[in-house]
Amino acid sequence: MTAATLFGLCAAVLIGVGLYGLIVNPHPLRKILAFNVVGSGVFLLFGAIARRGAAAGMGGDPVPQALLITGIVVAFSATALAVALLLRLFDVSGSATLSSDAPARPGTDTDAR
Amino acid sequence: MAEFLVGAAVFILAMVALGLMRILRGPGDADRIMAAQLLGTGGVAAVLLLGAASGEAATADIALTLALLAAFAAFAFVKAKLGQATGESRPTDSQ
Amino acid sequence: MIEVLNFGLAALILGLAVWTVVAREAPAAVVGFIVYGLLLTLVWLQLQGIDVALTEAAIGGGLTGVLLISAAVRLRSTESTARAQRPGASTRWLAAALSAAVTGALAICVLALPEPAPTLAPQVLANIAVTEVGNPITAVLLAFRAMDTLLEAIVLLFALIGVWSLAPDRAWGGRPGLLQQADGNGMLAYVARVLPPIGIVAGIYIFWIGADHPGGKFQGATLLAAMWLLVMMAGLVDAPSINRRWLRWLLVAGPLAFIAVGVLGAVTAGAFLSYPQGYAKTLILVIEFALMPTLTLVLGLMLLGAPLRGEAP
Amino acid sequence: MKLFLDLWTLVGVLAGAFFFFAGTVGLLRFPDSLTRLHALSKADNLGLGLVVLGLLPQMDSVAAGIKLVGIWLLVLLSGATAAQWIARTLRQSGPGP
Repeated sequence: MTAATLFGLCAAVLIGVGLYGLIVNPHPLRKILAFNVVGSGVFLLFGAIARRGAAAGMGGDPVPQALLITGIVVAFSATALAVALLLRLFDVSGSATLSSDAPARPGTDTDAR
Repeated sequence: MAEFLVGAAVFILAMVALGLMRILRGPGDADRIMAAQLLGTGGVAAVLLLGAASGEAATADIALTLALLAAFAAFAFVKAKLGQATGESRPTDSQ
Repeated sequence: MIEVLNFGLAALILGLAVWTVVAREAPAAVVGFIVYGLLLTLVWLQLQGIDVALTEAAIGGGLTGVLLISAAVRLRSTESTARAQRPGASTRWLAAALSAAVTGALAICVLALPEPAPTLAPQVLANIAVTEVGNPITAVLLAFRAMDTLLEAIVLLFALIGVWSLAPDRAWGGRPGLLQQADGNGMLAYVARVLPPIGIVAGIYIFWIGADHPGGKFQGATLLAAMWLLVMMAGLVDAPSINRRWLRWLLVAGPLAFIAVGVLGAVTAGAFLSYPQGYAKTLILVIEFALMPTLTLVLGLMLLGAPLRGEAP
Repeated sequence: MKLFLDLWTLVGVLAGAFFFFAGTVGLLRFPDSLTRLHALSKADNLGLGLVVLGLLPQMDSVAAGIKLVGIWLLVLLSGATAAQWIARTLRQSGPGP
């Protein structure tokens, strides 16, 4: 088995594992983590395809590799935004849950009142 | 020689991966961070060995990046932990 | 021996992904994820993507780890309530079945990929001479697909504005993050004095060699941002207030320069973001130099989070 | 000369690998967090140091060798600081089992 096929299959499993975690874990931070696992699986799949495109003396197709770099940086910025949202939710409500009937801690923030 | 260097990288990675049992067992977060730290160092060694085996000079830059950022997670963890222990409150909560 | 290495790496990252998903406590899961990012760097190396490996080492292992571990420690108290909301067995089985189906479909796609694989490498090789840069990845990022990179820089800026907009009203325009007391023990302050000079040189070096060798502005900017964060973590400098004019100008300088070069191309070479003959490398360098401080500031400020402290000292 | 340099690499890398082995055993087998921290620092300092020392003759240029040593020094610096910091949190919460 070539490295590209091996890591391509590995990426397929990573996407599945991440998807499962995204659905099953109720805590938002764990959902962010699971989403990142899905994301890295997608990147890895793309990377395996890039590796198969090795030609002209290059180890892989440079176009998908360049897009991967863009993708990794954008994924980081999305994660940072999600974490900031979550921390803000925690500051305002004292809890970090996505369910609407959870007990909230009232009046902890000047804006929330 | 290349075969030996790759073999050494595999051995070191296998060793530090065994150390990951500490992530499973804990008991504390500090022990888990230690396991990550060990794997970070092992990762730097593995990158250097693989780079020497393939003759690709640019791998040294990857090792350099890893080395510079290796301890950042540990710093952030301790900082957050100490901040919590000393009761450092977020200003939003204190007003 | 290479096969052993590849199979071992695949098994390890799969195990760590499962751990990240099933671990009981969030900090334990995050540590698993940090190690996972580190091992992905080695995977990229095995897939011959040295530039990608460098990005993963800087962002996947470094910055994301810092971001998530701080959040996990801070949110520790919320975990028990979340655990009580864990969905029932039927939902879990359904989720597992769905995930398995997705994995199966993707695996079939991987095994059915066309042979020979389609590739753009020969086209890149044929046209790289025009751009005068030696690293094909840089050529793709800043010449052949420059539009993507421009939009990426703007997305980063929007994400930062999104983070800032989460500030409470009275802290708007203030300093992001918590006040860091100066480190009483002195050890972190010591590292924060010794490491940044080396890290800054390394960051600029990786930025500079990006034209001809693996490296570039994203990886270099990440290192610079990390050094800035270290100095702030040690309490040696405070985060800047977000209403500072110099800060805002630097944040938009990169994308603005990029757009200006694009418009220049529209005037002189007939299409937005095309470079006039003979000036390709110069213009690529102009864009890279303008983007560098922007990226450094955006990455660093995004980690700090929303402004929490008012303007007053 | 080539044989001697390769032998040097062999010995250095093997010795380094041994310290990684020792660090792992310590991390897994030592009874409490502080002793485990001790085992960890051995891998940081000696394991990587010996691997770097062993790899030096395989480098093409002096600059590449200097970079290698620089990487080791960086890991030494940040590893030592991280270890000291982790020890601080441990001390605050009392040594665990």
